[in-house]
Amino acid sequence: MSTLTQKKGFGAVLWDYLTTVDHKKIAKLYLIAGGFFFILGGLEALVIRIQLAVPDNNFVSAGFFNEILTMHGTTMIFLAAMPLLLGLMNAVMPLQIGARDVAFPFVNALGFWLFFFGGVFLNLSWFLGGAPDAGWTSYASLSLHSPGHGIDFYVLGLQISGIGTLIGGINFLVTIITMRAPGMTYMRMPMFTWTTFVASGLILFAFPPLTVGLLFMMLDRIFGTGFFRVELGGNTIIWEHLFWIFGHPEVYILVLPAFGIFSEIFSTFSRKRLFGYTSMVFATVLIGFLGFMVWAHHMFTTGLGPIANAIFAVATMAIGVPTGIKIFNWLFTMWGGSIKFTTPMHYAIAFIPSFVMGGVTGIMVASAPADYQYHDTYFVVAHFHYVIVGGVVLGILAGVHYWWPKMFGRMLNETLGKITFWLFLIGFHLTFFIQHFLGLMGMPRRIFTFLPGQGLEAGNLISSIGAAFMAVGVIVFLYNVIKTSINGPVATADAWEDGRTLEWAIPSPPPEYNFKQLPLVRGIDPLWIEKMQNKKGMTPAEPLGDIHMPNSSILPLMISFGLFVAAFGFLYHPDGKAWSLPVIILGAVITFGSMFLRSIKDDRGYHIHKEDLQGDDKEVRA
Amino acid sequence: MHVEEKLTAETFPASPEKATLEGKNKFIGFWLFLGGETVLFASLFATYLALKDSVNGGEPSTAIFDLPLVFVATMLLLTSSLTSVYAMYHMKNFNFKKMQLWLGLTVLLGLAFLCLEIYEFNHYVHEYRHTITSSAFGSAFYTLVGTHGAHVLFGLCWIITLMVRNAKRGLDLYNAPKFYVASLYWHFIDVVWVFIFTVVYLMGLVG
Amino acid sequence: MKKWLPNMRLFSLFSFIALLLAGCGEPTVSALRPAGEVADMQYDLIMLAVWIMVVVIAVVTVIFIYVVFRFRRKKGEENKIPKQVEGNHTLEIIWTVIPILLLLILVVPTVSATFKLADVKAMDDKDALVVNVTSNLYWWEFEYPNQKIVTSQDLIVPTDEKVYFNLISSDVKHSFWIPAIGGKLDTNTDNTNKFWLEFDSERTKDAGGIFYGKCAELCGPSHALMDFKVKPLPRDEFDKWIENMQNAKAEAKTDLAKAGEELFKNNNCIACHAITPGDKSTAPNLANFGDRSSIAGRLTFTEDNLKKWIKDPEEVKPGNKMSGSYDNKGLTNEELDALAEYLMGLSVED
Amino acid sequence: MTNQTNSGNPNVDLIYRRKKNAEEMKHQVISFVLMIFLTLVAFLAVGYKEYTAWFTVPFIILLAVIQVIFQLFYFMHMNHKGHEAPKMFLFSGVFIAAITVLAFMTIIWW
Ligand code: HEA
Ligand code: HEA
Ligand code: HEC
Ligand code: CUA
Ligand SMILES: [Cu+2]
Repeated sequence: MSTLTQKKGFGAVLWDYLTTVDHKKIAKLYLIAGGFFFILGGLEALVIRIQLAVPDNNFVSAGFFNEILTMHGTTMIFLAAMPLLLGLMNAVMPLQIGARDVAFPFVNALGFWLFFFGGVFLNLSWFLGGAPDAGWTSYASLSLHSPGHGIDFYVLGLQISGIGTLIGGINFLVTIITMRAPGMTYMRMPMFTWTTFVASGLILFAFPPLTVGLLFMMLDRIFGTGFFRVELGGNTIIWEHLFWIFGHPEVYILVLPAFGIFSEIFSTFSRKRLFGYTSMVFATVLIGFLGFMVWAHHMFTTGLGPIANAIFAVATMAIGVPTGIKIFNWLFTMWGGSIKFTTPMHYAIAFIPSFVMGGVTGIMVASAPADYQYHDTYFVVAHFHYVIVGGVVLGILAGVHYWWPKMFGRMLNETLGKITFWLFLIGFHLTFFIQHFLGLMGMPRRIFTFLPGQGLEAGNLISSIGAAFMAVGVIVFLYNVIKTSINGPVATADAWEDGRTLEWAIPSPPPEYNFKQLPLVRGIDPLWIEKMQNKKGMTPAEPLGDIHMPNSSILPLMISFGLFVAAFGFLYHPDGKAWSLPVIILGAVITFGSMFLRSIKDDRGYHIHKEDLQGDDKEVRA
Repeated sequence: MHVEEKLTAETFPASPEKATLEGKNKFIGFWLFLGGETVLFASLFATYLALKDSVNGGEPSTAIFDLPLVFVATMLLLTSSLTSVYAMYHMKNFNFKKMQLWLGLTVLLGLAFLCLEIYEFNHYVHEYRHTITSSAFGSAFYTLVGTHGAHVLFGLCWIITLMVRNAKRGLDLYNAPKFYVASLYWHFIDVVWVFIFTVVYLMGLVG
Repeated sequence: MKKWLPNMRLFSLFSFIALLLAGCGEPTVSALRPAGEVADMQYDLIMLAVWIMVVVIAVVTVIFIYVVFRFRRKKGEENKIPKQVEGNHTLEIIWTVIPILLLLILVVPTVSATFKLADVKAMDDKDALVVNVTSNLYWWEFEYPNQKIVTSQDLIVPTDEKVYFNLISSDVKHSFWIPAIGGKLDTNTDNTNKFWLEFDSERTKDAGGIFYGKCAELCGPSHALMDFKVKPLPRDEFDKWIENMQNAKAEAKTDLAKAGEELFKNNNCIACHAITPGDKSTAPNLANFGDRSSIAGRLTFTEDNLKKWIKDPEEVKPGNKMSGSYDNKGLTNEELDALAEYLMGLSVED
Repeated sequence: MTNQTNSGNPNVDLIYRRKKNAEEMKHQVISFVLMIFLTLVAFLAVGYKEYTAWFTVPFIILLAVIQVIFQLFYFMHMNHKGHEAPKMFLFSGVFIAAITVLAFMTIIWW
């Protein structure tokens, strides 16, 4: 397949990707866009660290710093971490359950383009009068007070990309519910599929409150309503609740898929099945469930009263238990195994102590009265970077290294991979460990500068040096990617040789239809079972037949583009710009017109015929 | 069973909405979407409950809501739910004409409901100066009820498109799930309305 | 991977040194140097939590290190297939129950402290000291409702007794935090939050008689600079201060100060700043400005800095609400001298 | 693509199914009548001003909940098989909805 694409001209390839509904190509789009935003967010982080390297610095101005810090948080969470994970899910989950595609290929593409245009819209704020500057949490009083259009970009951009994420989540859920290969029961699904399932469920329920919150914020700012305007009887705490009802599940949306990635890696490179699979599944579901009942731990200092604080403190701590179950299960997966130290395994191993450090500080901040001290200080910054970078980013890096051969058909260089790993890991601990102490020593977060003589100099300098290490690590990774895509070794189907799950049973990269014949799943780790019985590959569950494929379409892009256009109209509407209304209408016409086209034009896909499939046989090796 | 197959009453499956994989996906996916919508409306309801007494010097809800009007609106929407059940009944019996007829009735009732709502909003604005910007209560009220109204409008457009698009084609397994899902949506709108008339109007009149 | 060991050692050594360098922070601003009942309670809770977490981390690390070294795939074992273990119920019960127990140890003091810290019933007593704190974009106002005086930027409180606070904001949300004295509470725009703090006399002395307070909620460009100072005084000195404040009159003593007073009126300063101790206004009350420990919460208290502030407040605190409200470019050096003389003389201490 | 429900003989099936559908439709009409009745009661309870709010409010909410259960289980066929996933997700949604509303009624104001 890949040879085919190479022969096409650039224009054709571009068109192919703009119109694709193939989950594997959409995965690549997510990875590229998410990777781009990760670098952007990382550069913003570097600006933060440069500004804070020494006291009273004036590398950037106060107002600009607030924009940078807001965009760093927003970009990293919404436009980098989540899309990168969605990319991995797209690439791998359908293969792991033995499906030919996701349930709604069209919607899958739509989800990506909504995310993409939302992200672009948000970032255009830099060039159109200033970025949002009220923090990624955008608390209502400050964000209503904020002049200019920064916050409007935040509201509209996140609304658009949020819808994309929501429909992406529904898509994954349905895929897992209806499209598992014969024999793939729920309790035989690989852990990454399970975590995708639970994380998607969290997306389904967490994003609507955000949607509503953003709607209120938009109405308040653009149309003068009074949800958060105290003078009209509004209440700013409503925003805080809506944001965190979304925001807390969001952090588990990020970390659960990472848990799934590590589960796969631990068992693959220990050559053992996942220890305590059942309790792992149970713990995942429990974390997801509890995740909805703890949001007010971000609001301990808001003044909700002792009863609420006590209840939420206890509920929050409870999450430590299922997470602990997971940690120990991972350790015991390795116990007695035969551990091979590949690059992905390095990340997985480093994840355990790093994440536990972040998790236990999570329990510390969950203790409400103590949180009165930690809250809004660098202690919290340290906590969440330990869980996010030590959990999610290490997870993404691990997953990318692990599945790279499957997605792109080439191996990454192991030596460079390990260099990246060490630089990143050391830089990470250097940056964030010290921040625990900075916070306790009286350093609030979101400050553009600190004054000399309060004992904060040394810690901040160390922290900034650490960030530089991470940056070099990322650059080495980019070099690795470029180098190996030119002359890297070609990957076999079972690229790591110890593969256990279905994705390793088909060629790297997989043909567009994934499985020529749906595989018969006979237990957990299906490929491993077959390998242990000295079979070459999976036993098919169906005779060879025509394969039904969905058509490509430009409509997902058009629908999203229309919203992007309309958002500009909304944004400038309160300025009394004459063109704002026509622009809104134009955008609406593009979006609804495309939706209308989609609904009246039948799209019944096409078939790849049996005969052509047989021709493909040469390419396929087990 | 294949999507493109020409079907007769005999070969038409008992649950046409789930007979193909595509149909089943739509069916499940749509239900999940409704799960999300539940939380969306809950957020709107919760906000309304938190702000309903913040009238900012304007008229309180007891003074502006009108019981008979809401009653009529409620009857219209409830009945439209029944008519759409009839439509699905005829779909299952592979009676395309009757299905269209009942769907048409549903649309008419929905339209009547919508007109009533527009009249009502207009009335509030002009009689009581109760607008979306007059108070937090106004904002919460119009956003909650308006979001529901927008759902009604969207549902109407959707059903009409389906009816027109498939008028010549008749029923098959490609469009049966679409009709089914649209009717689920319509019921869901009705479910939300039950809470709106109870929580917003009736509770608003109790004071 | 032999690389593991030296790297880990190097790393822990490095962080240890870093810690030593940093110490525990300055006694004026560090939550690790508690100087009052509330901060003590919180510090104890922090330490309890730290010990529990150290235990957790230790257990994980021990298993971790053992596993990673013991079960490496060695040369000649390339084809070894380990036993495929499904799980172990006993182990699973152990690592479910022990964390629950550890958490219970933390839960009990957490809940009890939550209620203790929120207990402001005594606030309504006649002799309880109540301070109404209003946060404003980049400055703090402290009103003593029972004593009918208002001051700003420097919070004066009596030591060794509970002081009760009503917290609210006049514009956007801020958060009131004195790290060494006790954890923070937000000043919301829509409601009053209440809590209490206690300032220990001994440790106040150790800290040099002053603590730093901070704004801990992002509130705009100068959020980082929205500092205030706390001066706890023994009860008798505090009473004296109250009395002085109540009797204070804004008087210009020297000629230069008189000129300054004129300027203060003519330049519209008076439109925002109250100079009588009982009044609230849209800017810091300057009745006792001469006794401040800093200027605008940020600059050290010197005449030059005062002139710098009046000359160009924007330079000192970006986005503050004083910038641009008067003709600061038009002020000559003489006028600045006069204003400074006048303002420095506004004092209630003898 | 998967062939789900048809039994062998389509004609027998058809008669049986028609009958079953008709029967079900009868149930639908009955539940509709019940829903109208519940609605009427709710409106009357509010229209009749004698009851205190302490009675009326919980009462009409109860009526609404009952009515919605009818809607979900009859009109939306949640009582039929094949609705396991919908049920699970809908109930999860309802659960989260409930705690959201609860929170907004207790810890939004003071
Ligand atoms: C991936 C993201 C992620 C994850 C996984 C977590 C996990 C947790 N978080 Fe964190 N958190 C954030 C991201 C995340 N967090 C972010 C971004 C913020 C800041 C937002 C902002 O304000 O901008 C935040 C803020 C935050 C706060 C608010 C702090 C404040 O603002 O004052 C709190 C308070 O309770 C908290 C708690 C927790 C807890 C208890 C966990 C638990 O899930 C951790 C559980 C894990 C373990 C405990 C370790 C393993 C367990 C064992 C080895 C068993 C034995 C353990 C014990 C007995 C303790 N987090
Ligand atoms: C997924 C989430 C995520 C990730 C990965 C990160 C990653 C990092 N974060 Fe971030 N952070 C947040 C989420 C995240 N952060 C959030 C939510 C906030 C709160 C915001 C708020 O308060 O509102 C925050 C806030 C925050 C602060 C506090 C700011 C403040 O309160 O004032 C700091 C300060 O040190 C910081 C630092 C860093 C650093 C050094 C990294 C590093 O790990 C980054 C490493 C990456 C790089 C260094 C990439 C560099 C790339 C290159 C150099 C390549 C160049 C090549 C080309 C151009 C081709 N972050
Ligand atoms: C628009 C109203 C306004 C006017 C007019 C104004 N100020 Fe201010 N002033 C402020 C505000 C607001 C602050 C607090 C700024 C901050 O810290 O963010 C302040 C702070 C100060 C401070 C520091 C107070 C302290 O407690 O540390 C001094 C001194 C001061 N002003 C002097 C003056 C003088 C002198 C003039 C006239 C030349 C003047 N102000 C005119 C609003 C005003
Ligand atoms: Cu005030 Cu930050
Ligand atoms: Cu949280």
